[in-house]
Amino acid sequence: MSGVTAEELMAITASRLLADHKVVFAGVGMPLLASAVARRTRAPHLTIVLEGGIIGASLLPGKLPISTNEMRAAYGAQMLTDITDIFLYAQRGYFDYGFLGAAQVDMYGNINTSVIGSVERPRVRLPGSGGANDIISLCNEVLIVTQHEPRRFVPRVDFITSPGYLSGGDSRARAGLVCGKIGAVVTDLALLDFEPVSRRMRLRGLQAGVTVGQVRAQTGFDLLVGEEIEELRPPSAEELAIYRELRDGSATADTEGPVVAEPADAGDRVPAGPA
Amino acid sequence: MSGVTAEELMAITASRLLADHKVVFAGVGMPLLASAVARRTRAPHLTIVLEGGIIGASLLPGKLPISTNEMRAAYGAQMLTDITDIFLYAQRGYFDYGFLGAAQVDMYGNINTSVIGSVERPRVRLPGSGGANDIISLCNEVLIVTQHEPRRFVPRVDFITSPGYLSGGDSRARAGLVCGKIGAVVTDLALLDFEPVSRRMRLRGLQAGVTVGQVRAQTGFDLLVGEEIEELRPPSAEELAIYRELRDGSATADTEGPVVAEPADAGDRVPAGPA
Amino acid sequence: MEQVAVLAARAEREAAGRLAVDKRMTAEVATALIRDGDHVAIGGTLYSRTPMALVFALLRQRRRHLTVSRPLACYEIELFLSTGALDRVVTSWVGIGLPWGLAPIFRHYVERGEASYDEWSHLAMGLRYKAGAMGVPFLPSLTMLGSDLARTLDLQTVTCPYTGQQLAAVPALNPDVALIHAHRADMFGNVQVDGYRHMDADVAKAARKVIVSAERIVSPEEIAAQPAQTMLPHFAVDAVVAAPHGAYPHECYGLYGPDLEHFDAYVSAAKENGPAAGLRYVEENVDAHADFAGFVAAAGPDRLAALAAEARELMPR
Amino acid sequence: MEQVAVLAARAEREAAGRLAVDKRMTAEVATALIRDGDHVAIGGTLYSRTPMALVFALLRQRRRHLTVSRPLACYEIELFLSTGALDRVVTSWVGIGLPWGLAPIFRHYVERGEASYDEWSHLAMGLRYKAGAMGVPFLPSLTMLGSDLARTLDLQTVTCPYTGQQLAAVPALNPDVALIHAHRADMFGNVQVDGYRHMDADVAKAARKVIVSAERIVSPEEIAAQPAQTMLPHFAVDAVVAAPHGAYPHECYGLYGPDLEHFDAYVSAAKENGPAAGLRYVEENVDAHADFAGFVAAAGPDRLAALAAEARELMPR
Repeated sequence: MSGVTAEELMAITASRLLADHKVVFAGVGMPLLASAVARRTRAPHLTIVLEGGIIGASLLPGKLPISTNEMRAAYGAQMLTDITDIFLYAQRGYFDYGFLGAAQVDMYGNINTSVIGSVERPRVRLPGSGGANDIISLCNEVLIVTQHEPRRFVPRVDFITSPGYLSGGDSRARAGLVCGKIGAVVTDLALLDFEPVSRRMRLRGLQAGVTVGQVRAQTGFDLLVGEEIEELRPPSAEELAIYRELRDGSATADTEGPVVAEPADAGDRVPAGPA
Repeated sequence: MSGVTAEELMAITASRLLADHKVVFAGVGMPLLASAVARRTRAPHLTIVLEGGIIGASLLPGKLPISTNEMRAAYGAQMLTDITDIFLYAQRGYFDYGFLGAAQVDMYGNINTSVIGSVERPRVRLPGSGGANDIISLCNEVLIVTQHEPRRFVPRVDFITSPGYLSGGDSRARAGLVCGKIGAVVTDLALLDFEPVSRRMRLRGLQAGVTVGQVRAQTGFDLLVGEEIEELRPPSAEELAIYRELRDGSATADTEGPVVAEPADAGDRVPAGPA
Repeated sequence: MEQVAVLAARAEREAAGRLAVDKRMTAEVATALIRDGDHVAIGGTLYSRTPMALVFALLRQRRRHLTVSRPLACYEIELFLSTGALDRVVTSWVGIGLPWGLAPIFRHYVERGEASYDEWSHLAMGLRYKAGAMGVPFLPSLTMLGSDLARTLDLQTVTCPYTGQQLAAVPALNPDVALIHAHRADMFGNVQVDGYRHMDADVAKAARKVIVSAERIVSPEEIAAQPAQTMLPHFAVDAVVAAPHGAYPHECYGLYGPDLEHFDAYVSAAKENGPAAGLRYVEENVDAHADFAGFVAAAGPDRLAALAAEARELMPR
Repeated sequence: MEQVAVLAARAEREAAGRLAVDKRMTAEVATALIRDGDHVAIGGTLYSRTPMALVFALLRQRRRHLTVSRPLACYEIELFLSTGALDRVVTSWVGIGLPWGLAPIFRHYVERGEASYDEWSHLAMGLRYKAGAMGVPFLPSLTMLGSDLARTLDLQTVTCPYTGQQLAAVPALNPDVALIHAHRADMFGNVQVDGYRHMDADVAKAARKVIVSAERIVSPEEIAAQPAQTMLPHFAVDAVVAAPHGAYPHECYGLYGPDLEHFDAYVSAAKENGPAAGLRYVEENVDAHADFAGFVAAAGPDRLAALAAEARELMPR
């Protein structure tokens, strides 16, 4: 039987957060896969929007787009418009969910995808915001999906590309960000949210077999822990089959037997596609 | 032989002010006819834009549109877009000329198409600005075309629907109207412009057979008179034939013999179509 | 000027949670969404693609204290006035059209102070809807500066923080309800329009509730066959009404021309009898029919065929 | 941040007086309009409808001290950097695309401080072009507030005079030259595009000079047959360049997919050899051919046919 990759685990966990009939603003890669899995499972009326100007995207299994601006992203769409228009829909409040990855995320949900080191002479110059800053500023609720590692979960991001709750409390609203919230952080270890007053990150659920201690060890700051910690259901065989069919174009994976998380691919620690 | 109506005289005089290769933002009625005559005579590369969202309008002779928003206005167009977009082209500086009529115009080129009397309890509630205020605020040069009567050429308009030079001097620019100018006023009696410093209306040309005294008698304020007063050529037989074919769908009018201005139709004194 | 409430409109949108379901209903059920006192924005312009089937359904309901806004308003305004439904008009121009002179019933009410007219420039109306559609409380523009329009409406200015340039701050308008007529829509409310779009996309996106009538209800597959023609996505629409000839006696691009004889008859009566003529028009053309299809049928097949032929002749080949 | 100069751009437009004439010319003649130090905006997005024939012509000229802006930038940025043409990138994102990781040559220059990167949000780039296209010095938005993007760029805020709401004032961008690739254009510069339009309409209208390449040069009659498809009118365009496959190896909606193998080869070399690989790419793919058609021909008919088939398969039926 085939194990479950960290990416599969995160995408399927995230897919369960998407309610039916809602509108999700998805980037390519995992967000798009998570959204597509949701549509094929518990949210058949979910509308997928892509920043290239695409509303109501369908997906050809095995031919997922690499860019939100390419023809494959437009396959089967209900509406094609331009990029700026799509973000203005977000600003009007039409998009229930936005999805973001993160090279770094801090305890207030601020995200860095710009630079490691200083902005003047960065150690690593990352691609930049793309639509990430807009998504977190404009969508009704943002889901952050990223692997759980200390170098990603940092006390203070090197650079706030995409503002979460800034320095906590009401600092987000005071900066003029009067819309949107950071709804959840989904990782290969846990599900987290933000405590309503301090706006600090808080553990809410654990992936199957993971302990609070393991999560703490992989988090570079002091994590709040909710009163009730949910144990997250592992991906079902059906979810995995759907995920893999979408990704690969056919149900290549053996989905029998118990499902166990494999170590996440270390790879590049930055999201290489525009958010 | 058929005489020349005031409308014909004004439209043909105005058509001669339009240079080839330029872009004119025309309303329905006389402005559209003047623009169409220009295209058929000395400005074959003139582009006609209509506020309904129409760029590069052609015209079916005898089927001129009544509204800038109807299908007849779109006949043969190069581009269809929306109304707001058209005005934003104007704001960007793409439209060389705008055309306006006037229920009242004052010595600074301010135009009233809103109310006769007070705005709270008007004696006559006119249709309103339509695009007139935008045209005079945004186009590079505005041509005002109207019959020459004292009740129209007033010292001070009851209401500034469309700002000309406001109170003269640099008051237009001081109000934030940093673009555009009022290029000319075309009437059935004369051609006028605005003196560059005071921005007061100034006589520049006379229709054939008209005297300075006649113009003064029909002007409700003290008119400046330019140093050189041009005598305007009467409409040629060709211009009249083209005008009438466009208006009526065939060259019905006898265009032989001398051309004499007939008394202008008194009619309604307000432009009934949206500017 | 109404209060600028773009954040409230956004909050309402977020909370409302439109469902992606079959939204087809009759014009009567759809327009029952409209309450006394609402601000109703009417799509199309002057006599082009006016959502007349929806306007008629609303006239039938004899709502009170409505505000109506439109890019340019035609005689539908006079019908609302004559039936006592309308307190305020928000637009840049009210008339019937070039050959017909001033709108007599509109004059009657406004000159007596029995209805008010907020007169904006045409672009300002466009920017008001656009700001509402963009989710911002104002948009900067060079229009309306220095005019008595600005003074009367208490238009504010804003200074560019980079250049110091002073601009008009055109306030957002978020109508309570928008009425839009389109060429095609699917049952979920994906809406397509041919030709120019007037201000309809912004009018709809600005509004808190959106009712769309369409000449044809089509399958989602037909929508997806021409996705760049889609003007509104389903999540911006609350109700879908099937309305063949739904803009008649106004025109619908490519499908039928305006019925100018109908206009002539209306204007003659309005000039002669004022508001009584407007009321009578509604009684005879709205109330007397079971629905809008009855009104259209009364025009007769020959007239409809002639208007369709006129439209075809004007289309690109 | 560059100075906001929307009024200067407007004055230039008024004074320039574009003629409605045959504007067809070669890519080399058209891109000679570009001067050292210019701000060049490149249309399309990432690897979609990139005006590659125009980019290649500009690369061939080895201009200096250019600023380049784009909605999202792909490896064309690395080619400008490798040939010493580029001082500054203005965009929201620079990379090759999801499977290829970070852009190595871009990193090389920016991490050494040899080129600068003004990083805006994606919407902010869209609004910068839109403000420039609208002729206003800024547009208000809720984006970028509170972020280090705003701090680094010294983004200003503006207060709504009606509501007191504080918004980002996104400054207008009026590039010196815009490069756009389209499906069709007539010789006067009426331009049509199929599918989504990226930010191209605003990019072009914002710019002081506009160069358009097109897959096909068509008659004005063919333009007028589908007037709602027209994205730019002739009076917004300075030069028209015939460029079949003019976005290759990037994609062009409905006509050909991206040549991902070409990307693979480029990225492998760039990762291994850095700027030297970028320079070599330009020598082999730009300089070595007499014109862009030579570069396209080198891809071979089989590859082009496969990319065309891939595109057809994805189109609505």
